[in-house]
Order: sequence, then C-alpha cells, then structure tokens
Amino acid sequence: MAGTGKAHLRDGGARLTVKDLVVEFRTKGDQRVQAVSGVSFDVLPGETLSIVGESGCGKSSVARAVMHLPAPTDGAVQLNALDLGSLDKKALRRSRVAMQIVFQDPVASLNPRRKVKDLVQEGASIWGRGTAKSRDRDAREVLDAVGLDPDVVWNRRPHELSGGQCQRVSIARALVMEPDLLICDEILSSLDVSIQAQMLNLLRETKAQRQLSMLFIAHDLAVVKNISDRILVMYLGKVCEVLDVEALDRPATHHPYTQLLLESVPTVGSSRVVPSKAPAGQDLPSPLNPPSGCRFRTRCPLATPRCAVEEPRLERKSDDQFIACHEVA
Amino acid sequence: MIKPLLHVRDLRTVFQTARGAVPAVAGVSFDLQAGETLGIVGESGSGKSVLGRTIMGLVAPSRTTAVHGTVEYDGTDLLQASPKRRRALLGAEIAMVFQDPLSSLNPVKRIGIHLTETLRQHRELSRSEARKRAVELLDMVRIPEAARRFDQYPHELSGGMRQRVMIAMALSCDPKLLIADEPTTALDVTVQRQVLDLLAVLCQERKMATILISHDLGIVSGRSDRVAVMYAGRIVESAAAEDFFRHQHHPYPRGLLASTPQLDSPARTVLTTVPGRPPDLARWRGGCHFSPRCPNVQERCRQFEPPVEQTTDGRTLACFHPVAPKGGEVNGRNR
Amino acid sequence: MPRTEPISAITPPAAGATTAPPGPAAETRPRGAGFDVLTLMCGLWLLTLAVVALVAPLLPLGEHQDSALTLAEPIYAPPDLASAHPLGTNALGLDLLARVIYGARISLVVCISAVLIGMAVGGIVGITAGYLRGKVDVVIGVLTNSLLAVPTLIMLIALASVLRPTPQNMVIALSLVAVPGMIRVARAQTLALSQREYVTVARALGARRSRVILRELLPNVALAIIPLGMIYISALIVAEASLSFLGIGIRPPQPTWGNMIAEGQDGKMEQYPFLVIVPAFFLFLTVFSFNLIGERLRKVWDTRQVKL
Amino acid sequence: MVNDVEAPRRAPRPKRARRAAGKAAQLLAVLLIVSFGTFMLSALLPGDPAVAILGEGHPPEAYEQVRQELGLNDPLLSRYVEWLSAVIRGDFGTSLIPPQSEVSSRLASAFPVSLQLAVMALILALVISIPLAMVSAYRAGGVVDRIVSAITFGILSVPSFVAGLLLIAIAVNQFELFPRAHWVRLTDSVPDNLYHAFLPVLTIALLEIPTFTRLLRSDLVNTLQEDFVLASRAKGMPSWRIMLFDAFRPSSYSIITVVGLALASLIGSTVIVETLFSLPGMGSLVVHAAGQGDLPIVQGAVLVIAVTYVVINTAVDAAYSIVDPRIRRAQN
Repeated sequence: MAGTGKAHLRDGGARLTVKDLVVEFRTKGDQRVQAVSGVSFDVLPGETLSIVGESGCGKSSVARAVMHLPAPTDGAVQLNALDLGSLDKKALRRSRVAMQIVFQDPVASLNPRRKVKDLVQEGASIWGRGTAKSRDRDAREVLDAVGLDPDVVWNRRPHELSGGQCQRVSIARALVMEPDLLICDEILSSLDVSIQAQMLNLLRETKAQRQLSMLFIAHDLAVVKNISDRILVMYLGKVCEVLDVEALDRPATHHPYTQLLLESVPTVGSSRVVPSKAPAGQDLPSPLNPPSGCRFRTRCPLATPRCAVEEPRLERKSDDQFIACHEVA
Repeated sequence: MIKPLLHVRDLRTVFQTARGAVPAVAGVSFDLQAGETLGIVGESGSGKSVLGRTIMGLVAPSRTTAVHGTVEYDGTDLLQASPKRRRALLGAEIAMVFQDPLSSLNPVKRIGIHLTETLRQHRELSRSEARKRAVELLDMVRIPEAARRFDQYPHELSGGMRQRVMIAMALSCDPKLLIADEPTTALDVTVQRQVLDLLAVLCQERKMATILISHDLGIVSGRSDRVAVMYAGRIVESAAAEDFFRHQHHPYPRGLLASTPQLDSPARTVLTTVPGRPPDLARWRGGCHFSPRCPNVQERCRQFEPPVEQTTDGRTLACFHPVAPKGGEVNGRNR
Repeated sequence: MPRTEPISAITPPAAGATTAPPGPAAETRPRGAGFDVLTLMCGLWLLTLAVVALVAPLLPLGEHQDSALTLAEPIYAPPDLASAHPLGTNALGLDLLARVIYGARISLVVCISAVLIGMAVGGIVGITAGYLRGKVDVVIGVLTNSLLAVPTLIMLIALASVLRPTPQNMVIALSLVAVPGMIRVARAQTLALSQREYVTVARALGARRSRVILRELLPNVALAIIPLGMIYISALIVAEASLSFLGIGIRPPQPTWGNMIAEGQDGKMEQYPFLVIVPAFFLFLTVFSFNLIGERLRKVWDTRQVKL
Repeated sequence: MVNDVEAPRRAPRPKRARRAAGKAAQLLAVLLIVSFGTFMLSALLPGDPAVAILGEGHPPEAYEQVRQELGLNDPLLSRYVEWLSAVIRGDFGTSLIPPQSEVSSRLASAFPVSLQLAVMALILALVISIPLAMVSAYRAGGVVDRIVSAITFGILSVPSFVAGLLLIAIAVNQFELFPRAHWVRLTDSVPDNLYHAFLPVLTIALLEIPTFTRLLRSDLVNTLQEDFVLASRAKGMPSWRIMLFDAFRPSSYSIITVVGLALASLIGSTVIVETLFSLPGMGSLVVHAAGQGDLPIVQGAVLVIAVTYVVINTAVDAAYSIVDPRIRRAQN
C-alpha cells in the first residue's frame, strides 16, 4: 500500500492519532471514489501539523473525517486516547467539542441571521455552559484576543463585516470552547495577503498561549512553512512525505511530488525567471480511476516500471523525514 | 523617444452605488512599449481588475458608471473610438485572459466553437480553415490530443486545460497586446507554474506586450519588465522590476512584500504585517488612502493626497514620506 | 459503512473566488431602495382593506346580501359618491360597496389562512425532506409531484364537484394548492443551506439535529418562504375568484369578487360597466399589492443572501 | 482552485438503466397516487349514489340491488383496482347526466381543442416574450426595461377572466372584429379555425407573457454578467451575437421548465377561456360536469390531464440535456 505505512507515528503522548483513515464517497453515477485511502498521522500537544496538497488530494476530507462529520468509511481516530469510532451519538457530540474546525469561506461559515455575540456564544449556549453573564464575558475576552473590538462588533451581523473579520469571528467561536485541537481548513486562502499575514501571526500566538494542537490544511507551502512544526504531503488520497519543517531548510532530498510543489511556489526576487520550455499540459488522474502502484507515477520524472506495480510505503529517511517513494528512499 | 504601444493617462472609473460614488480607478497613468511586460499588483478592491477591464473598454459608461481619461492604443483613443472600431481591435490586436477559465468559457459551447468564432469574426476564414487553425492553436498551447478536444465541452477539461484554451483563444489572431487578469488564481500551484511559463514563452516568441495583473507579488516577480502596485484605485509605486524588488520607496508595497510568507525565509518567522484593512472608497474623506495603515504617517498625509511623481531613477511614486534605501539591508527580510 | 456524499465534497468549495477581487458587478451594482412610494401605497391599500373588512359589520354600509331588504332600492344605480350607494347597486338593488367589502372579507380570510397552512405544512415537510434526504425525500417528492400533477384550477373544480362550497372547504382546497410549492422551495433552500459551512460548524459545536433545523435552517428558509407566501396569496385570491366566477365557488347571494364580476356576463357589462369594473378594480389592486410586496421582499432578502 | 481532475469518460451502462428504472417507478407512483385521489373523489361525495339513482322512497331490495350493481358493498381497494383496470382499458364509464354517453368519447372530442389552444397560446406567448425579454435585458435598468417591467407586472395582476371579459367587450361587442361563441374544428377549415381561435389564444397568452418575459429577462441579465460574456466582448463580438449565441441558450433552462409546466397545466387551465368563449374543450367539459355533479367526467378529465402533465414533465427533463451538455454528462 503506497503512501500508507505508519513508520512516522510516534509512540504515545499524542493528542490526536489517526490510523489508516479511509474516506469513500459515492458519485452521482453510483461509483465509489476514495478521497482518502489509508492515511495515518498523529499530532502532539502544542504541535501544528499541516496537510499540503493540490485540490482534490483529499486533505479537506481528512479534516472532516477527523471531526466525524461525517464519520470516515474506515480507520481509527483517537482524540486524547479516546477512540471516536466507539462512541455513541451523544458521546461523540460531546467529544467533538474538544476539536473545533474553521473553514475556508468566512462568510458561508457564519449564519447570516445571527449577530456576532450569538455566533461566538453558540457553543456555550448549546451546552448550557456558565451563566449569561459569564458567557458574555468569555465571548468578549476571546473577541479581544482575536483582534476584534467587542464593543464595535458585538451587535453586528456577518454581512456588516469584512472577510478577515468574519474569519476572526469563526476563530473566536472555536476558541471560546477551549478546544484541545483546532482544525483550520484552508482558512487563509480567501484572504488578502496583508490580512493573511495578520492571521498567521494571530494563529501562532494563540497556539502558543493556549497550548493548542493544530491541524492546518493548506495548499501553499510558503504559508505552511510559516506556521507548522510538521508537514504531511498528500497526493490523490495518499501520503507522499511526512517531514519536520526543519527538513525544508536543510538541503535534503524530497519525494518527487514535494519537490514539484517546492519548485512551483512563486518566489519574490529581482532575478528573471527562465521559463521552462512550454511543457505539455497534463491532467491529474481521476480519483475514480487512480493509477496503479504509486499514484504519482503518471507525473513523476523518476518513474520506473516498478512504480506501476508496487506501491511504495512510507519509510524513514531520517529522524524527521519519511518518504514513500521507491526511487528516492 | 519611441511612441508607446499603449498610452494611459489619468484614467478614472467611477461606479455609482447605493452607498455613494466609488472611484475604483482613480487617476492611473502609464505607458507600455511594444513587447514589454507590465505587472500590476494589488489586493482585492485595489481596482486592478477594473483597470484591465476599463482599458479593454469592457466597463461601459452608463448611468451608474463613468469613465474618464485617455487610453491610446497605437494612436487610437479606445475610449473615444466608435464601437465598431473598438470591436475590430478587441480580440484581433488586444486580447484578454480572465481569472476563472471555467466561468470564462461558455458552458454550452464546444471548445472548438470558442476558437473558430473568434477567428471567423476577425479573419475571413472558411469553416474548415478555421477548424484547422483552431487545432493548430490548441497544439500551440500544448494541449494533448488537440483534435479530440475540439469537440469537447469546457466542463470536460481540467482547470489547467481550460486556461490553455483561453490562452489559445486570446492568441488566435496574433494580438499585439495581451491583458492577463489573474490568469492563474483559480489554478493549483503546480498548474499555475506551467501556465505562467507557457504564457511567458508565447509572449516572448511573439514579442507581445503584456499586462499581467495579480494579487501576488510572487507571480509578477521575475516575469515582468515593470511592476506597478495599486492601492485604492491608484498606482502608488511603479518601477523597473529589478529596481522594484531591490527596494520599495512606498510603505505599502514594502509592507505587502514583508507580509508575504516566503519559502526561503526560516520556518515560523513572525511576519511584519500591514495593520488594518483597505479603506472604504465610498466614504473616503480625503488625504492619502494609505495613511490609516501607514507606519510613517504624518499630519500632511491625513489632509492631502500625495501626487504621483516621477523620481530620478525612473520610478513613479505617490508618497510624501518615502522610505529611503539603507545600505546592505534590502527590504527588511532575511534572505 | 457506505457513505453517500456527492463527489464534490472531496474538493474544497471551488475557490475561484478565493483571492478574487469583488467584480465591479457584485460590488457596485446600484441597489434600488428596498421600499419605495409604490410599495408603501400597496401596503397602505392592503392595510386599509384588511381593517375595513374586519370592521365591516360596524360600518354604515348598504345591504350586501339579502335582496328582501332592498326591494325599495334602485337597481343598477350607477356609482355616485354623493348618493347612498357610492359605488352603485346591482340587479337586485344590493349595494356594491358593501358587497365588495364583504367579498374582501371572504377572499382575504380564506386565502390568507390557506397560505398560512401551506407555509406551515410545506415549510416543515420541505425542511424535513431536504435535511434527511434519502427515502423520506423520495416519498415526499412523489407526494408533492402527485399534488402538482393536477393543475390548480382543475383540482379546485374537481374538489368543488364533491365538496360543498363553504369557506372551510375552500381553505382546505386552496391550502392543497399552496402546500406543494412551499415544500419545493423549502426543500431546495434546505438542500442549499445544509451545504453551507455554518451548519457543519453547528454540528461541530455539538448541536443536536433539532437545534440545527430550528436555529440554523428555519430562519433562513423562512426568508425564502415568506415572499413566496405573499405571491401565493395573490394567486389564491385569483383562483378563488375564478371558481366563484365559474359558478362553482361560493355562491351568490353571498358576495365574492369573482361572482360579482360574473354578474357582468351576458352583455350586462356593456350596459352597466361598473358591475364589472368595481369588483375587478378591487381584485386588481389587491392582487397587484400582494405581488409587488412579495417581489420586493424577495429582492431585498435575495440581495442580502447574495451579498453574504 | 478549480479541481484539476479529468472526469471519467462514461459511467457503466447498468447504473444508468437502474436510475432510469428508479425514475420510472417514481412516475408510476405519482400516477397511482393521482388516480387513487381521483377515485376517492366519489367517496367524498356527500349522499348515497344509490339513493341518487333510485330517488326517494325506493324499496329496500332495489336499494340493495343497486348497491350491489354499483359495487358499493365491496371493499374500497378492490373497487379501486376494478375502476383502475377499466380506466387503463380506456373505459371511463358513462356520464351520469343525460345525454348519457361514453366519457371516453367526450374526452376524445374535447382534448384536441384544449391542446390546440394551449399550444398556440404558448407559441404566441413565446413569440412575444423572447424579444421583449432580450430588449429588456440588453440595457437592464434602462427606460425600455422599466416600461416592460411595469407593463408585465400590471398584466400579471389581471385575472384571465377579467382580461377575457375586457377583450370580449372591446374586440367583439364594441368593434365587432371577432366572432364570439363559435368554434370551427381545425379539421374543417384551417383559416376559420385560426380566426375563431385568435381571441381565446390571446387571452391565454396574456396569462403567460408576463411570467415568461420576467423569468427570461432575469436569467438573461444574470447570464450577461457571466465572465464568458465578458470574454466574448473582449474578443470583439457584436452585441447581437452575444445575446443570441452566448447568452440565450444558457439562460433558457428555467423558461424551458416553465413552458413545459405551463403547457401541461394550460390544457386544464383553459377552463376560464373556454367558458367565456363557449369553446368545447376539456375545461368547459369539466366545469359543466362539476356544476352538475357528473363525477365520471370529472374523474376522467382529471386523469387525462394528470397523465399529460407527467408525460410533458418527463419530456422537459429530457429537453434539459439537449440545452445543457453538463447535464447530459451527469445523466450518462
């Protein structure tokens, strides 16, 4: 099984452990598609794990499957050593509170009919936490912490706020539940560069203050490098490489797909980019019918006949780097 | 001095909205020489897309829209030209590539029709000649199995393929000027790279002048001869690309660059940010639009709008208190 | 366990708009003032009509129904605002103003109740179908389609052929017309809204299904249903008047706008045009007002939803 | 990011067949429910049909016998099955009110009249609406647009029986342009038929023109804001080409649905017009039957109309795929 393998899992002490996660969808034509095929990872307390990949690689499906919204087709999700799959409906609802998720679209994430004060207190009111007064106080505190003036936004509705402000409200709503794990699903990609930088700094500070574990889903390696401790690279539902962020700074060999991603990130500099001789367009293979063996082989410069038959497993390359590739490892 | 291919002077586009007049483009001037690439960078609402569309004449003056200024293409003032004259230029001499290739292609028309109708509009070609040329164009943008693609519908292609079709469409009549409005924003990074490279190669081969509009400095970096940064409808700073990336005088482009996370800076760097957010143009009371967010703001900035001035080293700049280059340290980032 | 999710769930919502600048169209399209003078006048008209209809028995109106009491009154008196019959009288000497107002009573009460029932039943059933999907949705869909398969007027006529034309029966018949449309809209809205992330977020916060439906979906579905309700009221007023006009709705001498207009048939209209014009005018104004207000509400709420 | 995934060429055939079967099952269910509802009308009927036939003061044996003959003593469901199987064979029974005749033959002579009225009215409405909508959408918010919008909104609020009365008062009685209360069958004389059909058709068309115009206009306005229209303009395409070849087809989905539904419902909803102009169609047949309590005719007419509706609705679904290739693929 390519891109699977659990060599990179650490023993014990993890806040979140995901093993052999499989997420399957049924298409309109009644076909089954595996968006995620056997992905494993863990997140330590206070650690940020980023999942990177192109659209359609299954990274957002992983986020939802961790939350059990909906539950994964197969595999185990353990939060604080508690297996979510074994819980009944009610216990699952309760344990979800310890994980909170923030989505990409800041506007669609907020009910247009509610005011900011109600949005932020939503979780507390669902669980009947505290008194009305203490909830108000908590909400104000959190709003303040995410850089919003509570007095200004308290009675506003989402359409009266900018995208960045909406995203802050979403983060405040998640933080007010005091989660152990914060899942950020592409939360920066709809924001402008200057706002994005503000949010990155905010997330880094918040994480440090609250000892949060974070699962950060993104497609931009430069952003990911700025926020994460560990990076997991996904391609077509499988894991290509898992590495500590420090390994990016080292002149290290990477999985060919990671390499492609690294080369594709636009860099700012005064030198002229020499365009590669107009390459032919190639399509990502359909997830309905993924390539045999290593899924990346159709785009891989290093592909050999072996890659079509045998799926590579994640193997330890160094202490902080695990690669699933026959040629590189 | 050579006459520029495109000569834009004091261009203004104002939209009347329920909340008041919004000057989306507020006095933009620049020249573009034949074969030159101009990168225009700005955040959302900066007016960069409206600028592109106004130059193309796609923002039609109406009850709610006013367009003033000069857009002179090769001696013709596009804003004054008759609709017929303008239509003869659009698609033939001036072409445009849009942001989202899926919505820019008519979902109910086959790929081939998109290409042939452009060709037949501007060139007197028979149906079969047009088809032959269209397949060649698809080949040119390196779309595999061009002949088969000809009869497919846009939704049957991937995003990258669609954008290649858009490029083929834009280049079908050998234009002299190409306006690419965020051509890769809707694409994945790996595909983005391919499409940008393709564009660059084709532009070089054909000596085509290009305006590359993007929100991302990284995209125009290394791919343009000049860079212009827009903020609140104005070009606040423009310079030759090399000079621009070496040093920015205006605090906004400086801040923008500092807040872009870079792959070559160390992990978990604290980013220098531009505090606040862009101004509401409909409610603007005067003064420099960047003054509420500016680290160097002075009293004068709050009262007067700085004029756009030419500096000695060939830049244009709209700032009362530009940041002087310091020796050694380039732009405040670790390299 | 097999999951049934659309494939589109694999990819994050198309982020074409991610870093896109808001286009000139979206950002700066001029939005007409939500409520202009015309809308205000329509609202005033409806309000006046409702109040007058409500207190009709207290008003000094002429006889509207009992022709035994009008033997001394002139028949076919033309409208004359100064006379005892400001809008004239009909063939039996009944006062047209009184008849128009009593007609409004029936029309408004019957149609508004039918629409309220339609909104309540249709809203609940539609949200249920849209939220639960699967088999429930199919069953509700088949039932809805069955109701829609018989055109409104034909269904009403068929029911009228077996039910006695009392106001209660009219309400039942008319609500059968309103329900399927409401179900469709509520279901479509629910389907669209449940894809919104805020529903997922509510569940992530541990909300129960009932809370998601009541707090997250219902208020937003209502935004779509209320304007539709206004438009349905006007449609039902017309339907009810049509039935009366055809002589199979509420029967004379009890006045309704439809059977009043029917009095102008067979050439009477040429001789006494006011017989038709008076009720037709009331009918037109009322239908127009409900239509207009419904339309305006839809637009105002729509732009807000689009903006969001 | 747009999903950079190439779609698979074709889904396996059995899946398609299975979904078609599911759809057919749903249609069948709709028809069964409608037919059951129609059948149940007789159960709602106040009074005892046997009494209605025998009149008051009947002997009890005769009463029992009539009930037996009518099958009134059998359980409801078996009566329904019997009724339905007769209906499927085309036997809708005989009318209760003299002249007693086969319901099926009455329906057969009425149906073409209504169908013709409905089809002609739709064509007329489309011929008027499509250009009107295009002119409106071309400069949305302009003077023309606002005038068209005001007029259509006004017409929307005029019930068809009022409009019909007015048309008769003006065109027939005042200026004597058109005949009244007479119908010439299409098979007898085409020009005469068209001449007689004109006013009724216009009345029906007036009902649909505002809906069509407003719907198509708003869809056109939305489509004209799409990027691909901008792209077409950027290619130097003339406005009329853009309107006809770029905007019209993607804007026509809703109108196709509405036209389809309108055709189906008009076959029944010509009631008003048929009554006003005394035309021998389905509508006037039903109204008269309903007024006299002639239930078999009402039941037969309702069923025929419902079946027509379902058939046309299915055809509209199919028509979608011709207009929108994206749906064609989804269905394949």
